[in-house]
Amino acid sequence: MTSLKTLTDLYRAMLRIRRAEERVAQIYPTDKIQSPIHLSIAQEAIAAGVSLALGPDDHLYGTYRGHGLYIARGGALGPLFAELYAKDNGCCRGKGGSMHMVSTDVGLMGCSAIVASNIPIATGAALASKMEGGKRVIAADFGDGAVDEGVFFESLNFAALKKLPILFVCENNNYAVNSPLSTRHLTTELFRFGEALGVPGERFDGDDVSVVYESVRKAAASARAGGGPRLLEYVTYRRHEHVGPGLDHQAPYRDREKLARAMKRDPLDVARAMVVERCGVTAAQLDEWEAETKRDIDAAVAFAEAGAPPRPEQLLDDVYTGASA
Amino acid sequence: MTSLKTLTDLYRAMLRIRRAEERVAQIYPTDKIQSPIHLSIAQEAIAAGVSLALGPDDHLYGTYRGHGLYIARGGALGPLFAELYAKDNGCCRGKGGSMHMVSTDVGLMGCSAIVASNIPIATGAALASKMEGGKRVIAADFGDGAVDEGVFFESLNFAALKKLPILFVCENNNYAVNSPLSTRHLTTELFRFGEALGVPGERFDGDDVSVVYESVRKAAASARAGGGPRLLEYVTYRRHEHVGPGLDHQAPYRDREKLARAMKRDPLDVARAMVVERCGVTAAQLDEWEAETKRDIDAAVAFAEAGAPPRPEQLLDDVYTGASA
Amino acid sequence: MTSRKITYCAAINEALTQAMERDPKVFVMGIGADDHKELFGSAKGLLQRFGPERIFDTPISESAMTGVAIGAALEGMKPVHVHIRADFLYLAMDQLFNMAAKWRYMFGGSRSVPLVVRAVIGRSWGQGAQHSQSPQSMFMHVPGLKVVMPTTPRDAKGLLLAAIADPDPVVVIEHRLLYDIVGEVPEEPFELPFGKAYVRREGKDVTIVANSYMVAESMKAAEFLSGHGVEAEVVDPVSLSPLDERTILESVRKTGRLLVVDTSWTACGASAEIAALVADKGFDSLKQGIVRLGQQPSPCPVAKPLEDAFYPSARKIARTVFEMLDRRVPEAEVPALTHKFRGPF
Amino acid sequence: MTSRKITYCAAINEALTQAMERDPKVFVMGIGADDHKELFGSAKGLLQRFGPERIFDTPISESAMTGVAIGAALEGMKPVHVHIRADFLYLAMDQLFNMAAKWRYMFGGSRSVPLVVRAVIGRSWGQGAQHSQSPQSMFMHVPGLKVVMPTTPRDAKGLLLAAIADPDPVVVIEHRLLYDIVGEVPEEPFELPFGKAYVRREGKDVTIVANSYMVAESMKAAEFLSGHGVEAEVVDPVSLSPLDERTILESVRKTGRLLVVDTSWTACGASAEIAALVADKGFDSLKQGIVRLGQQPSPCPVAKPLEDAFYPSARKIARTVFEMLDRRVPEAEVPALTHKFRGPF
Ligand SMILES: Cc1ncc(C[n+]2csc(CCOP(=O)(O)OP(=O)(O)O)c2C)c(N)n1
Ligand SMILES: Cc1ncc(C[n+]2csc(CCOP(=O)(O)OP(=O)(O)O)c2C)c(N)n1
Ligand SMILES: [Mg+2]
Ligand SMILES: [Mg+2]
Repeated sequence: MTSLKTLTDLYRAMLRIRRAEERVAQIYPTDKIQSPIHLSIAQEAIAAGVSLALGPDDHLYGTYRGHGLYIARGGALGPLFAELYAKDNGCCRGKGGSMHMVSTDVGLMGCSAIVASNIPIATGAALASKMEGGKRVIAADFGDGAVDEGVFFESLNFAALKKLPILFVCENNNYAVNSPLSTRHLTTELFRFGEALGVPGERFDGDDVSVVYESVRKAAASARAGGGPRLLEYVTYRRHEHVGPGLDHQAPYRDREKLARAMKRDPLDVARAMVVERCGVTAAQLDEWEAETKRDIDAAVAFAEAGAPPRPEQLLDDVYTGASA
Repeated sequence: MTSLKTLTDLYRAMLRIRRAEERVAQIYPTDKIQSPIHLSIAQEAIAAGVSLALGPDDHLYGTYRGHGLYIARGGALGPLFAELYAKDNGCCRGKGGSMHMVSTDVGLMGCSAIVASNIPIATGAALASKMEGGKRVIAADFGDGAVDEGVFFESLNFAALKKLPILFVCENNNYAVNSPLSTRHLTTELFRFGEALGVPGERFDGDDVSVVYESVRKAAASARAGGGPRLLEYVTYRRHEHVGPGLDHQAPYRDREKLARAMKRDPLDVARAMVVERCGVTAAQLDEWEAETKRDIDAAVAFAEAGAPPRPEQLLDDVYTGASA
Repeated sequence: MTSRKITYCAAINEALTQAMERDPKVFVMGIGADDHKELFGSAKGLLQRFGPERIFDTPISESAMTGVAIGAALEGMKPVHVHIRADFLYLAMDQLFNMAAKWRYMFGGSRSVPLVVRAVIGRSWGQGAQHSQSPQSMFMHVPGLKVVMPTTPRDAKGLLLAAIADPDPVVVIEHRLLYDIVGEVPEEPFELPFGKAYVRREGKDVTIVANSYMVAESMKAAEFLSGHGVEAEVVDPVSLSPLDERTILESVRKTGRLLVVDTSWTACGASAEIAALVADKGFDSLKQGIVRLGQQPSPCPVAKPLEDAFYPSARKIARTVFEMLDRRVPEAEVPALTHKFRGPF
Repeated sequence: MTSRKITYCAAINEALTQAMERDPKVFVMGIGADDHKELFGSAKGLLQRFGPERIFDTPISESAMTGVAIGAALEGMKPVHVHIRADFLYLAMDQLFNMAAKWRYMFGGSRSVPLVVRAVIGRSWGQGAQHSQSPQSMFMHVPGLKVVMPTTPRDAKGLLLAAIADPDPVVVIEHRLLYDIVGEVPEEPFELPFGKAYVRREGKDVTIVANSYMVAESMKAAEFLSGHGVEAEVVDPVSLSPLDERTILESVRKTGRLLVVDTSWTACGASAEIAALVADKGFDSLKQGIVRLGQQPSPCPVAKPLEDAFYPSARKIARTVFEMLDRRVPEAEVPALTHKFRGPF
């Protein structure tokens, strides 16, 4: 059972993601954010569960849908918004934009916009960890689209072979852009894709943050103890359009039934109900958290607005190490 | 049960491969064959079983270890030797060499020297077949090394998704160059690698030609009837060095036990015993087949020796269609 | 032939529609090919018209899907494999370079590979480092492939139809910022030849060889230059492999000066090849050194001021020409080309 | 520093040994890295000396293994990832171009990628189309990578040590036909700088810029030319990215003539870049057009007469120089360079 303190932390992380993403969507029409945004809305339970279940020295590698991980790990909100604004005070100094969240301080090593591309890199990070004793667990976070790529299987095979301390975390939101899983695979038990290669897998409810948290904790402990990799599939549903701030619930690719079910079971509501019921959190406390979150986001947006854009002379900085204007 | 006629055909195909490859190895030290040779010796049962179980209109795609398939399908021996000699009358007109056997007349569409590279191409051939009614079955023949490559999984996934008429034939000879399977995979049940993707697999004795033949026949019939792809793993053992004419039985990578077992059970001996015991083939008949095979090989070598090398002016022919000197 | 003005995107769509109508062996595949976004509109109506066997979505498996397209092509089909970003082609290089480009040759001419690969260059709105690349030079480097970069709607239709009709693998690199431009396009099916460059604007003072979206920037620069007494000739190779050497060399013979502008980086880029060509066969026409413009040597950044510094533009082209001619850059700056592109795809 | 003559292969081996001795973070990985063939001998003794954690075989998964090397590098290790044929790198382009080359930049400088990729060019004995490629130009095209092609045993050691010490991704392209050549190499560890070209032979009549095995062919040609009164200067860039522009330009300033010889195809090749460089910044030194030699525009064939026609050679280099100088090619033909390579690997 997840401790009460942890449950509230998880809820607060999720809340932070939700409100931040809502703010992003709200700002977006002003064109201040000129970057393709892939929101983590309705997938906060996975981001929060994974981020908090891992230790402070563990490392995560994510995708272009990376705001959630960044926030849940405790990445500073200011540099996030500043990066969306492409300012020099952004987490990538205005060079990466929305798709390339990074905050090595909190162990988010980088998010990549090429599907599955970070999976082998995370595997290499796990190799480095193992070479140094294996105490650091690595999480590769990716979508259900990533399991289409060969490099996913190659990585799982290598991780199994070398018994690497890595968790392969699949956020199965049923879609890759507008392609449902069923148009890309005959079979849909993604968690089984590593089985024959020696990577045990399991499928979990991705909308229940305590389930996510506990499953990651267990798998991480096992990996840290030398138990090797795990493939953890979290089932959720993408509520927003693939990219952009809006909803596209009328679009033909949508599975009406799954959508209706998802709309009825918001992971943030599920978490809120848990903290209220299990931890006895009061309405006043909830309001305070909302207010605090809002204050942080306001401050982050102000930070972004106040930031200067990078100067043209900075263009060639960091192409190579040490080269800067 | 394999018919007696078929059994003798299988044996004769295997014999032809063995004697041809022995001749290749014998010629090799003369430097007349300046091409990296990957012999099919001791893997003839798979080549013969697959080639004869498929119909005349079926298509095969192979690897640099492709002499066996070429011969078993009935490809003309002259152009094979001529290609090894890099002559203009070779099956690739001297441009491909040993690693790129081709004989579209007998359905061997091409052999590639990049590991696993022909697997998706064979899958595309199966897609083309399906678009035209699915009566043509495609076989992708590859080694145990190919299952390391991501494209193998991608191809299996697509074949399952589209229910393509394709057989994925894995010749598991325990080695990729000098790397045993166990240094490349934690698990070694290769036939299971497509299971979770919806490609049923099975493992067979790759040294018993009747087993190979029957299993391919069954799988091909199923594929032709719309039953979708199969992964067929044939277990054998590579007796020669990876590349070149010799043996390297003392090399440290060798599994002594497996080697000893393999040396005691030559697939050609197994097949010969079958035709003798089951079909009542006499010693005289066996000798006649040997003699006939030798005659054919002699003629093929003569064809190769007599062939002219391509002329320098032919260098740019066939880079593009219709472009020729 | 009757012709009317349509967009680049509509021209692609028309080419696909007509090719699929005429030849049942033509089919379209790619990630998202059959969804309601219809490949930015370029696949509009194809699903309804030709059904899911002839235009289909694929798993996100660029390498295998390229192999699948090659295999289907070998067996007589005519696949058009679409990538909404050219950056994703890096996953398919093995199949394209080791297989498609070499198949016919290494098997002594046994089979051709009538494959068409369409890939779109992204730009702006935060595409960033991984959604903005122009890999044409890599395809030009490897014999066995043809490479075209259609600039006008007419090119887009005529070259796509030519690519589909061609027996060999052709890589068609489109530019997202060109999708909405409008131009005259014949209604009937027609093919434009490979290896033919177009003089987009005549001039006597300097030759600007530019491709794809860089033609738009160059035309804008040329207009401005003209207002200051400099007549630039703009030559668009369109077909990069094979390359129309003659048209380029003839233009340089006339002007004596060459600026090459490519959508990608300069190092070993298409611009290097064109410069090297002229430095060899057109040397005697040259009055001065050949200048190249391309992306600055960094990954593509997101912030606008960096992006402006990163990409070649009408402004930079005009400045460069003034410098080449040793003329003072006039006070009135070249207006920046404004592209309306907004939003991620 | 004491130095002695050792082979190119031994020099690589010595660099690896010394790097692994000095820095426990250095490790070697690659297909067959730990087998008894020891990567053509270049990994000799490493397994015995450093154990299976620091030199290991990998599955045949070029793409993921490249990612693994990148990830390990990001986390502070110093991987050396070896490919026995450069052709296999086409499977790893996504990781190399989209990830390794861009990581540091697109994350605003957060982490460097101290990755070394070693890849070997194959040639002859029927390597054929898929085991003979030289993809250096593709790596030169993409900012964020460094690319070197060691020619001498000294380069092989000094540049590999420099590559391993470098914080950024470096692609080291070796040539199989150079493995047995012998040259002076210091015993102690030392690093050669990136971006420094070497004048392999001085001359006043023509500059031949050549790399890797093409240096051997060029030296042979230069010797022959010298016997006929033509003094060629042979410049070897060694480091292709960054490129030592100055040394090349200075040589051309002296000779006024340039022939560029590269191991790969000319179109958008390293030879195109060098020609374009000189056509821009060295134009005023040039007395005539720049000529390039490279592989003929076809996949690599197997038959010897075709192979001879396919590759640039001392003979072709000498002929080309005579033609450039408008001199009759002398009766006595340049003897062909004989390489002893025999057998597949
Ligand atoms: C290699 C590659 N191919 C195609 C794309 C285009 N693309 C961007 S996101 C995406 C879908 C990925 O879906 P999934 O992995 O499920 O992640 P989600 O967006 O659902 O979080 C695709 C195909 C890409 N970025 N990279
Ligand atoms: C993509 C690629 N990587 C590496 C190689 C080098 N190589 C040639 S054969 C081979 C082993 C393949 O083994 P397997 O598939 O089992 O076939 P076998 O030789 O046993 O028939 C390797 C690694 C290659 N040809 N292609
Ligand atoms: Mg998804
Ligand atoms: Mg094998």
